[in-house]
Amino acid sequence: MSRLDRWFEGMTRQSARRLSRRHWLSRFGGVLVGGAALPLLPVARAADENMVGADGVRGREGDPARCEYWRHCAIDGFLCSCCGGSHLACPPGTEMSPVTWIGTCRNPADGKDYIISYNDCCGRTFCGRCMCNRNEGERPLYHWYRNNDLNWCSGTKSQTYSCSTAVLVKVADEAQPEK
Amino acid sequence: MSRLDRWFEGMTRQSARRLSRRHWLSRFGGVLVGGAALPLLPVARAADENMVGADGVRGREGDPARCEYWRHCAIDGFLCSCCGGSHLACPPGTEMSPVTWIGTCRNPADGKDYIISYNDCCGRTFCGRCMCNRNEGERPLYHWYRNNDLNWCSGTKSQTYSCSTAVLVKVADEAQPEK
Amino acid sequence: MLPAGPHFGYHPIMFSRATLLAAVGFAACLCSVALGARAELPPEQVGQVARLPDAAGNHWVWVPDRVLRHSILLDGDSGRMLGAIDSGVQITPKPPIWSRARNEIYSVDTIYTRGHRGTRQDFAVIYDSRTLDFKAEIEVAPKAADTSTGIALVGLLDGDRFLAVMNHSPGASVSIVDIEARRATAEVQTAGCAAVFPAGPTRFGMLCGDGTAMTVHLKNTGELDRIARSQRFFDVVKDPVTEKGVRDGATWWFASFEGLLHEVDFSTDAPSPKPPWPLFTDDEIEDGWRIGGAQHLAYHRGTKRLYSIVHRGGPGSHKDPGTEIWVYDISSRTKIDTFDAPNLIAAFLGPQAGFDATGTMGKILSFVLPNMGVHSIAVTQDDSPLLFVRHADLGAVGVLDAMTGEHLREIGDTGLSGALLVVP
Amino acid sequence: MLPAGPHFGYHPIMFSRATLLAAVGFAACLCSVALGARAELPPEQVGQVARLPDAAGNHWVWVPDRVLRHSILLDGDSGRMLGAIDSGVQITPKPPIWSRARNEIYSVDTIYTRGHRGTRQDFAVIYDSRTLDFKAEIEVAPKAADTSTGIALVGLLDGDRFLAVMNHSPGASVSIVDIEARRATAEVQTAGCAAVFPAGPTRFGMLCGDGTAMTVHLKNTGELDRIARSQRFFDVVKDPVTEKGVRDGATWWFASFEGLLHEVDFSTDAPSPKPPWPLFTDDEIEDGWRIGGAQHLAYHRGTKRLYSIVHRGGPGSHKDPGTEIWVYDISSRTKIDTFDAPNLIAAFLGPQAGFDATGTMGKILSFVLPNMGVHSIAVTQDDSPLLFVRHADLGAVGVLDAMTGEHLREIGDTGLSGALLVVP
Repeated sequence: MSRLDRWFEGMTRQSARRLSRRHWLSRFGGVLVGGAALPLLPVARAADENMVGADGVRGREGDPARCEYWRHCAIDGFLCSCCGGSHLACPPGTEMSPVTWIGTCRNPADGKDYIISYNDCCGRTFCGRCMCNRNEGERPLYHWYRNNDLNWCSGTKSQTYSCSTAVLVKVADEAQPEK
Repeated sequence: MSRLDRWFEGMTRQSARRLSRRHWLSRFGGVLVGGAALPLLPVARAADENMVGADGVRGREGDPARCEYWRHCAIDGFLCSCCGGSHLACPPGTEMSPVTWIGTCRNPADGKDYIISYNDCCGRTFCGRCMCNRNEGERPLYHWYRNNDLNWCSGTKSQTYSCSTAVLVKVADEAQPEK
Repeated sequence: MLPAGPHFGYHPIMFSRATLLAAVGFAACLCSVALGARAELPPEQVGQVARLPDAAGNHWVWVPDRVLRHSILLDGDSGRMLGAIDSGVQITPKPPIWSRARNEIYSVDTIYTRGHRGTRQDFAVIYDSRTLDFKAEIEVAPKAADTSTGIALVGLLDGDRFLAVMNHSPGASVSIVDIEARRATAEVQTAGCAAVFPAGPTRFGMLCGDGTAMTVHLKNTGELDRIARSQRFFDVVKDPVTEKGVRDGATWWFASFEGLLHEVDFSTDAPSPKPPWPLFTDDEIEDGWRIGGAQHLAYHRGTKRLYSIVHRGGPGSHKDPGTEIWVYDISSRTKIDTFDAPNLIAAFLGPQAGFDATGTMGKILSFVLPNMGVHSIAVTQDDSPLLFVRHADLGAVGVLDAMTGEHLREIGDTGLSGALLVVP
Repeated sequence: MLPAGPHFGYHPIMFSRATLLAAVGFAACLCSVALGARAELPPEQVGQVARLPDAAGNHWVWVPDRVLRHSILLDGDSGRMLGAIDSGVQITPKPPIWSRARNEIYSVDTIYTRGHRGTRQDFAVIYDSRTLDFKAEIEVAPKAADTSTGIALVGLLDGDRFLAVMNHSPGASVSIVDIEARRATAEVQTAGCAAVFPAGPTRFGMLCGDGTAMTVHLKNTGELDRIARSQRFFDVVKDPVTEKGVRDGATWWFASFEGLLHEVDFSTDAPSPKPPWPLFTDDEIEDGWRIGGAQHLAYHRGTKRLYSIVHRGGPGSHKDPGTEIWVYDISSRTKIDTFDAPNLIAAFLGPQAGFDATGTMGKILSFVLPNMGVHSIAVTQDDSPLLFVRHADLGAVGVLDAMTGEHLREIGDTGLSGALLVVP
């Protein structure tokens, strides 16, 4: 098999693995978040050059605009960092939902587990960028606050879903209870 | 270069040529219309087996569910034949627009030029299948009845666009005047 | 709307292969005559609109799409699209529900008075199932739950009179709609429980966050009669059951993350769970086999066959697609077959890249590109059932013989994104 | 809405590279301290919402999407998305129009009162350009024209007071909206003419089906003053001009299918067309070079440079994308440069397939996969202008140095489908 074959197959294999972890709308999202745009950004460069990014975490796990960001362990949606906001702020013109689901994610920099609140940004239609779905400790619909399938735009003026944030609430008393 | 390379490159080259002729929404349309579904249909089989299809035309040029169908020489939209209708009938639940743009297409079976009326089917959102765009004799916006960019859902209850038909009006007095 | 004309071959009423073949033959001879005579093709009638047959086909399936905001109806035999029902503005359209008794289709839609702005309103919208024309709308509480799967959020109870709509605002409740009276009759408070599992003309089940199940009993008026809870039968933290259950009468089956199949009988006052049994042997668990996907279970009542999408993965992989579908006989509680999920990449790329997915290029791609597996399955309930499969991110639907697992066909160009497959 | 917090680095106000670098440095040192002290990360504030800078950036561009039904705003320097404005239900969103004078954004939307059903209503919607919050809506005649490009359908006249909206129902007319008074002031009958080409505070041009141009003059009240027609200057059948014109003051340029550039001066009472000049030499025409695409022309006022997407093709290829962009000096009427359109396939596939489009895999794909070319271009009007390019079916935007043609970057993951690129 020629090198091109291997390149091509490698690409598709990798892509398939990624895709298999992707979720709804990821057709125009992407697991290695942000695609062509991000490498131009200092933060992404930080990742590539293995510099220390947000929260003092090295590489992609420290980059809030990538699916691998350590806080994204139970997220499902478009990353607001790619939509005009950040992992802490909604894009202009949207409203952050006061209620949401949570995850318990370990910060590789300090080895501590933190409660992460994935508040949705609401009032505009799908951002459509940087789709990311991870389900560590995610639970079915009846276990509301651990479920990431739900449209959590509740208690907002509009319930249209645009993107999701990853806000640090506090240190977790215990590691992710749900396996 | 291995055979796989050539296949792959051939595929993408071909695809690129096709894509370059495609128009809006063709991301989920397709120039070889209908994709995997059609070859299971007698009409499509007719095409593959080079049997005579509609209007007595052989192969794909005789298949109303393919972009190559001879009547589609100036169409732009989803083919109703792939959406629950046909080249003459709108899908259930939609309404055919009484006004429309026209094309002048040559029937390869009898060598005659016919006026084709591409009435839009309206009242449902994008069908999303069998996108097809050809612009033989197509003209800019100010030349209304020869323009296929316009949403021609006018004089219908709703102006949401679903798909387009290709109804034969009459023999043309002259060949396509617009080049 | 004008009635459908006499046109052959493409008329949805005539989607049977036989008729189509006849049609083609007819067209062919017509033309040869025409050609012989060198006659012009005759002018054609404008304004025709297709109709569906009076009765829904056995091999039809709804395919909802999150981005196109509609559900398309496909014929699994011909691979053709028959029509579509639009949805409102939400993450996932709630799939249309077919009432054979009333020849109606029900769709619960969330809309905003200004498109993406304005005031939210929710409606149970009623369509004629033969023309797909709008018939009526019933306003419901503007808080219908919206999820990325759309599974188990709306249920039409037996008898086709009462529609149960799950609410999340963020408090949980269920709205009851009387289809006959065309009005909402009740809002049942269901704190701590979720999803709607129809189990009779006036009852439906739910799953609860404390590891119990609940039965909601309605009066004949559609008002709440009473609520009854089961004992705790699963551990929400250690090994929860998914809400993607399958039904036979008043019995529902739910699979747990770790592969236990729980049977719950909703025919009694309170739900009575039966002891669960394992879908995987210790060796299979050792090898990492797990359930997973979106709509990962399907059930054929006639043969009591359970279909389950499986993959190899660890904790947190419960939404991953699977490349195998394991078939179980529910009565004997044994695995009886293993189906391979089709590789849908060629069917997905073909229409976009401009090649025939069933031709050489399709075969090459299916060989070169790894199988991404499927997230969802659905089985028809007739005697020669079809198994439909779908990957949430590929615009293609696979059609298998549900008895043999044979890959019958792939239907391409079926949209952009969505997890559900619903047999009318 | 809460004000944006003090958070660094991701705040849209701070999208300059310098600030971002500073931000990263800041974050880095903060953390090393934190790590040194082994302190926990502090709780963070919920409810922050980003704002845009008070003034629009020179290198921003709107990218409308037909399927997602919104237009996203991109920063061509950082490649970041800054925000989005939703549209209504139509084939193509009409691109948002920016008023620097009023710090407002205007979007003409078509909606239906029940989402995809109900009564049609059209609105000129007003947003605050710093918060992107909804401010007001002005109802207009429910017949705004809708096309697959969205080009030249709405125009904000100089002075930012009057908005002209092209109607098609199917009769042609133009609705005039007074943004100051927040009301529609007139509907001008424009039978036989189409598109809106602003040419002053109270005038705009149109192109007509008889090969003429027309100027619509308004009174200061926004009512129709008079209409004036030019003589016939192009042949609609033999060699029509496209409606994708470019502007400098009261002058508009239009290219014909066969490659003649027509200049029309709308500063006089009636439009005065100048003699056209050829964009192609006989040899180039011999080689099959033609104009083509969707938004196939762009113009930089400061340097009087005209950018034109070209391809090799025949009649009927006037909507085909091109792999080359030819640069002309309008004053000397000479071709001065040739830019290669970037191959956007890697930038488009990268985010979907999970590889870094700027890495090895991206380079391989760009090499292996043929360049599909671009349908649309737009140039910024500052002194170091950027040229944005787009293929209608690839979710990626290319950014070129408009002076040198250097490929600066490709922005991926920018949507699904659309032909327009609009510099605010």
